[in-house]
Amino acid sequence: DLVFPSMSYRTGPYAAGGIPFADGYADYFTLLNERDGGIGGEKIDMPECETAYNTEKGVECYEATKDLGSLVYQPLSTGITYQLIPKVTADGIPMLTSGLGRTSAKNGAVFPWLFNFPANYWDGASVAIKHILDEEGGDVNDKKITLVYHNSAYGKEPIRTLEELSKKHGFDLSLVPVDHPGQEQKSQWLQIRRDRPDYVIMYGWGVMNQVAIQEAVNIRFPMDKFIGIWWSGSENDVRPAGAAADGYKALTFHNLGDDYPLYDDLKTFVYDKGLAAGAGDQHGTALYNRGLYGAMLVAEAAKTAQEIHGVSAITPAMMRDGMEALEMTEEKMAALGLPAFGPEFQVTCENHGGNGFAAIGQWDAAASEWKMITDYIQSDQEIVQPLIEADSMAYAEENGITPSCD
Amino acid sequence: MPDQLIFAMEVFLNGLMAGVLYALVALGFVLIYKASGIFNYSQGVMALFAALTLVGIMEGRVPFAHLINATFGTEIHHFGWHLPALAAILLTMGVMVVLAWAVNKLIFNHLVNQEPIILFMATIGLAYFMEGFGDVMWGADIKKLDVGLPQGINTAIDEITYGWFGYGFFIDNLDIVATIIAALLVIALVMFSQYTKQGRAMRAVADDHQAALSVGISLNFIWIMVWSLAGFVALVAGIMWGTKMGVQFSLSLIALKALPVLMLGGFTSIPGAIVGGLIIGVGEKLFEFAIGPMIGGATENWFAYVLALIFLVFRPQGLFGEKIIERV
Amino acid sequence: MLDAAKTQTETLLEVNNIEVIYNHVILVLKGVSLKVPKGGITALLGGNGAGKTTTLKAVSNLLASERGEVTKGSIIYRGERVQDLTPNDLVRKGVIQVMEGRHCFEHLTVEENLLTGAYTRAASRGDVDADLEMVYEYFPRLKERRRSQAGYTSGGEQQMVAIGRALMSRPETILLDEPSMGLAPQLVEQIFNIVKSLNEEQGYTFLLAEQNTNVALRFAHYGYILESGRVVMDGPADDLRENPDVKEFYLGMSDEGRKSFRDVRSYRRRKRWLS
Amino acid sequence: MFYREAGDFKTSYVEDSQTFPIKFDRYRYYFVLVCAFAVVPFVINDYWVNAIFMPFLIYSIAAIGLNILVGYCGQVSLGTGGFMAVGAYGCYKLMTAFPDVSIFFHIIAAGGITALVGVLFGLPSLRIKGFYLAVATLAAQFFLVWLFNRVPWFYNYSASGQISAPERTIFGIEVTGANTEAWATYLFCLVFTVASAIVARNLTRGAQGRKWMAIRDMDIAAEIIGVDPLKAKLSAFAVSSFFVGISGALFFAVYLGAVEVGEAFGINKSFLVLFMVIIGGLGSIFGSFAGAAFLVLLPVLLKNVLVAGLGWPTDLAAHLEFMIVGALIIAFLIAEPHGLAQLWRVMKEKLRLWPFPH
Amino acid sequence: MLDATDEGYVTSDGRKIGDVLMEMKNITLRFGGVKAITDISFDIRQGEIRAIIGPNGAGKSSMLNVISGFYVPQEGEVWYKGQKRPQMKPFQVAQLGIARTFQNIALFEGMTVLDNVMTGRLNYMKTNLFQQALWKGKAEEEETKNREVVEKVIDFLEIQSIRKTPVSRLPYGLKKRVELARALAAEPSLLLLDEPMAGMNVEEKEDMSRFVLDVNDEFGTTIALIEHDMGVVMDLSDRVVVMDYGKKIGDGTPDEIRNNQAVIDAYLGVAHD
Ligand SMILES: Nc1ncnc2c1ncn2[C@@H]1O[C@H](COP(=O)(O)OP(=O)(O)OP(=O)(O)O)[C@@H](O)[C@H]1O
Ligand SMILES: Nc1ncnc2c1ncn2[C@@H]1O[C@H](COP(=O)(O)OP(=O)(O)OP(=O)(O)O)[C@@H](O)[C@H]1O
Ligand SMILES: [Mg+2]
Ligand SMILES: [Mg+2]
Repeated sequence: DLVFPSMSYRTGPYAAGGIPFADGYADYFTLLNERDGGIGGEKIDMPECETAYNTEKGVECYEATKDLGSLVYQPLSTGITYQLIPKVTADGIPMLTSGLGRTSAKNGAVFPWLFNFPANYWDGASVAIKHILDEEGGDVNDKKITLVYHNSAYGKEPIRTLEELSKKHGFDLSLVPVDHPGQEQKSQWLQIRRDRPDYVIMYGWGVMNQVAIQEAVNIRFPMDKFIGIWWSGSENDVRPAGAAADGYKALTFHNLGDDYPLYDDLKTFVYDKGLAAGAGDQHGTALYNRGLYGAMLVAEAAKTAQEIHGVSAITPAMMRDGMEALEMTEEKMAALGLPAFGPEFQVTCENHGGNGFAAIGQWDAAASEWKMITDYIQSDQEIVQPLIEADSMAYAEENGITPSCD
Repeated sequence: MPDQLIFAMEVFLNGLMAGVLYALVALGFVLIYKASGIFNYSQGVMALFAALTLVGIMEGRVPFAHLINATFGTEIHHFGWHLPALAAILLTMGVMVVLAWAVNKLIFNHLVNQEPIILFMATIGLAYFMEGFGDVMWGADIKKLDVGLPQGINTAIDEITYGWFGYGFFIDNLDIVATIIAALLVIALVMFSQYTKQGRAMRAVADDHQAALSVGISLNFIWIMVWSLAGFVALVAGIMWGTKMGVQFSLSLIALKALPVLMLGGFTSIPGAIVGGLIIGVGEKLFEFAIGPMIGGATENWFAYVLALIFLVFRPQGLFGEKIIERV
Repeated sequence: MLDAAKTQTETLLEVNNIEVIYNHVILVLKGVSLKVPKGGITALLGGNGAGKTTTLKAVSNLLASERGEVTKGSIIYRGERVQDLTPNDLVRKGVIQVMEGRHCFEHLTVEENLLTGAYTRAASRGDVDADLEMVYEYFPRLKERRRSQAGYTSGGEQQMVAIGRALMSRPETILLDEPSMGLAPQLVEQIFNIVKSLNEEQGYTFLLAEQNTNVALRFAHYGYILESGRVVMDGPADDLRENPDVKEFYLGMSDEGRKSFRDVRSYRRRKRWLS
Repeated sequence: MFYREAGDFKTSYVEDSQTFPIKFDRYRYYFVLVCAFAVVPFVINDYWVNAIFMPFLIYSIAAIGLNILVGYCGQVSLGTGGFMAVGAYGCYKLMTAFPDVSIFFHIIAAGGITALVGVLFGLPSLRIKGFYLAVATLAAQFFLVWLFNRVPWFYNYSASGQISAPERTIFGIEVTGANTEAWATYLFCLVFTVASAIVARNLTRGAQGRKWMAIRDMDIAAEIIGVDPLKAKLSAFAVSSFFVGISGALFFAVYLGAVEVGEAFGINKSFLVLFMVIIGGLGSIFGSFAGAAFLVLLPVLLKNVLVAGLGWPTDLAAHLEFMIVGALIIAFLIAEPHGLAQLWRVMKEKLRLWPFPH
Repeated sequence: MLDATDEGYVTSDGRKIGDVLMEMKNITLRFGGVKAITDISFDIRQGEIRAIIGPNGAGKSSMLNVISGFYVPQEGEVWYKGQKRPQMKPFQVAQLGIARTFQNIALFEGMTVLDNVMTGRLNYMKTNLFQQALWKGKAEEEETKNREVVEKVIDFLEIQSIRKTPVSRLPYGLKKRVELARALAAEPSLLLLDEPMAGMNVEEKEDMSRFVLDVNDEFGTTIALIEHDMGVVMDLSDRVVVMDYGKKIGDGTPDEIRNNQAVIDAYLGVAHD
């Protein structure tokens, strides 16, 4: 068996975000089992473990599942990621943190067991600015851009990048932190109303997203100038504000909607057989798709690993090799029934994080769905790459790691 | 007028409004504390539960659908009706009364005459239970709550103030509604507790369970009554906050915003909850406005507590709380 | 003082061989039986820890709130088993207890305290006010302090509040636990006189637990003496007053009349009926 | 029949005031210690250490600390999370500033720093009492978390805002960092836990403990018989915070290895430790252990039973887990309001009387 | 009238009463509008048993509270051992050697009898936090030493059998005795007793009287006592102060008080035997 543990959070304050991801993740593997008999003939086993987005429970989950021969972890929480970094490194199990976690893990020379393709927080910030540049005809000089962020390690991630970008492009950056959990943001939005920024970028999480969007609606901030990171871009975040949230934008590193051949297979092999995970009511949502995408990436990596090592029952170490040799191309995705579902990228030892492509989605309140409004845009590598280099090397030094790619 | 002053006025007004919303949550705490000396940790969860139930009933969701489907392999989710808000509110109220009855019957009946901290602990157990129960009953997704309350900037005020200052004030319609409701609630509750027999009995129970029993006050009845009242207040708070942020787990955390209010106003005072709310609301907003930018912002959470703490040092029972009787 | 006719009348309250256990382990009453005749004053006497309070609480059903329970025996009021009633049902039936140690509602004013006594009554405003006046007549001191918070009144004043509060419920039977404790002598006299007049004029029945044996036996019709959770002696009050043991241990009299408290300095082994 | 004081005569006051006056208890205690030190390290694996023993041991220290404050001195505090954070960040700063000093001393020093902070936030307790104080301590909780998040100096300006424990050894054996052995971290924590329990027991059985308890039971009377409330309360805050700081330091350095303040030391932590103390039993060292065990083990146990055993979906299981934990808390309180420790005591009392019912 | 000069006097049973130990001068105490004590002066002499009596609400307990520093009078001075006592916190007063019991028992309900009585010794226990944390050595030694004193008090008051019982389980009378034990354990030079015999039957009052007298006799402890049982007051006390509505209406030997018309009117009701 191939073991892909799912560290999900279907309870607690972030359950609304955790449920669709976990469902998507599970359904994809179920589909592979039902339709293809697993991967390369090996059945997939997916023990699910509830973390409630809590670091201690995360550790418990990890310890409880790691001896089952787990191939790869997707901890889905930056906190848990940090705990697991030393542990997976010591235990030799790869970990994938798409769009979250430690950004500088992109440097595989320092973090051989970590992967964070296809995009990270710094890419997100840069892509958002690129989009604004596009909107403004390439000139954002003296434009005001405000970052509303969750006042935690996660929310603070984009600040460095944005500061660099503001130097480069000449926009004014102002920072508005929101303390956890963020059910009350009057002060913040009054300030935004006074400052009249041209754009607001948001790094929010949980209830903070819903309240921010509602408050933005309340002060009549133009929704199409309000851009959230991918964790602020689910149906959950916009629905409570109703029709007024129409036009709100969010980044994404995978496609939205359910108009893909894969969904037909899912229907035949999973939903109709009553095998859907959870309540089975999350299909086609942004986070469900993220779950599918996450599962698809590791499944493809597993296939790659099987090819490299010529065995079907791969070990975590082989899995790592597979991930490091993973190549996502348009043909591959189309063959999987997910044409153009995510950016193309190729993983190498030096680059565990993809090429920093992300796209912009926009909420259509009338149709009640997210629509992609741009192609995948690459982040400003000139800015992002040096930051990653610096941070990962600092880590290497602190922990006495000699970066190597052999 | 200098801009900063105008902004400060706007912040002040919004602080008042925010304060009212905190006070709505605090009221529920006060009621129960006043009637039983129980510090009801689960008040926030009650607000969540009330809001969940309201949405569930309105949208015709099948309670425990997930559990039923998981156990019996069925696929039921909705009854297929959509109730008008008022009817749903009344039904929810009924549920809250049942809850009050159950809480009393199953928990507090067995804990008469125990120390406050034990009762507090029991409400924590209750909070745990209801958290799980609410989720199992109605699911953990975020639900939109719309009972038809207006929301968004009040244009009249915006325009008038624009005429005066050249800067239109932002006042949220929802906050205005909340203020009116809170004022009515407070007046009604004050009248009730000061001037009626049941109100007096309620205060008596808070002082001494045993003595209250000995004069024939039925703790059962009083407690079911106040827990129902608190349930009603929780429902009101749940509607207000739920409209703002969607009905979801984090709704229960609004309790944390109510605590400094409670402490400042006094655990036992209904008007104190309102006054405390206003002071906290204004205080934290103004602080964030004036000092926040200098020290990195996001100060509201802790500042509310520090503000309350400062008041307490001078008045250990809160502004309006009953004096703590110290005698030997 | 014993009115033979009265003891012949119906038994209002009957306690049959009850056992009480606190906290599941501490056995306090080991089979106590009593009979309280209608319209009588029955005294429950005994030293500290004999179980007087426990007996009263068993009757008024306040034990549950102290993690105590009646494990054996029965308590019958007006021929009906009342063990499983709630305290407020019992108050409605006309049995009210004045608890030992006052137990006032600290934060309520003296007057509000008294008014809580009328909680179970469906009386009109006027009736209640009249009763309030009656209580103030009995205890003028309370009238002076009617607006103060009970928590700030003196010990004796609180005792008056507690008794006054019970009267406000217009009960049939009052269980009085140590009414004289902490009261000035003339007030003790006064309270017992009030008890007596309530008994004689309004026909209230009293079961009172009292340490002040002297006064208690002067006013009561019948007495029970408890020791270590058992009734060791009972009889008409007058008989008890003449009993030499009672005289010595409970009334502080020796053959030569009242002893001075100074004279008991030498060590003296207690004589006990039991143990 | 064997559980009796009879025949177990004490001939001196020292003997009479020992921790386990009954012989049987004493032997059982030694037995547990021997097992903990000499047997368990040989039989446990990563899972047992990381998922159960370490959290249990570390939370026990925090619970002991909080119990001193709440259970012995009667000052309810909801600032435990914040104080644990002080311990963690203190330890981190010390570990990185003085890499050559043994981690053992860093942890003790972190406790000392926390004690100072605790005293500072304890000052309002002189005026503020009961639940008012409890809520007031939340000011400490929120402020400290905000501070550690806000001031980059505390996390050495790391890009992520997280702090990660560098590798440190004791007698050449790694106890922090990536390459630790399960038994080593376990023993390291165990030493702290046992020492904490012994110190706490010593402090609470003598004059200091009585001062605290006097303040707890009736502060006015205590003052009138000669207890200086200022000293008593602040010393309780200091000692309590000391233990809490140590547990925070261990929690960060040995258990999790990396933390972010808001997530690891948020308000939930404050409540969790308080629950442990109350469920375990206020004013009982044993209760602190019982409470920690209850709240660490029960969820894990329930999860294993419901998900692994009965095959329930994880979310339903998690919700049910909440319900069961909540219901059990209530059930225990109803059965015995004074906590597991008291339940245990009543059981022993019954045992002592056994086979007679009373 | 006793010959109450500064040198003291001799009581009827031949005990020598010494100097003035404590003197209250013109004490006035108000609570908002309520005047609890109005301009009262009296003294307590070394070695005597001084009773304070008066109707309920007269201000007796308040007077004890003034002495123990819990209430701060608006006017008046407290002199102790020949010196004016500065404004003090209650615990400082306790450290001067003044111990007391309370009208509404103020025991530490969560502790055993032994621990409660041990709290009486707190002012004698000086080891610091670190020594106590270690226990072995200084702290243990001190504990044992003080335990011996306490055991003597426990023997003296005959409460050996309940040593390890939590006080919350004790009946009222025993609690009073434990409270006395706690006060005695402090080996005070002045002992204040607020209604020590309330809620006791004659036999128990006799016991209690014996203890009070023995303390006074054996240790020479000065005692101030509030009591409503006139038998006890008249038999035990050397001198009596009578208060009514916050005012002093009498002061003198029991015999004088017994026959004081004002006292009879306000308090005794009838002349007491
Ligand atoms: N809540 C309780 N828990 C445990 N034991 C108790 C409790 N209440 C009373 N007791 C015990 O029960 C026995 C009888 O107590 P009770 O209060 O009935 O005595 P009493 O006759 O009223 O004495 P007193 O005259 O002192 O009031 C005592 O030994 C006491 O220790
Ligand atoms: N802290 C306080 N606040 C307000 N009033 C008080 C306070 N303490 C005492 N009093 C009032 O002062 C008066 C004297 O009270 P005190 O307790 O001294 O009476 P006492 O002589 O001891 O009476 P008793 O014999 O009934 O105990 C009472 O009327 C009481 O209500
Ligand atoms: Mg009694
Ligand atoms: Mg008094």
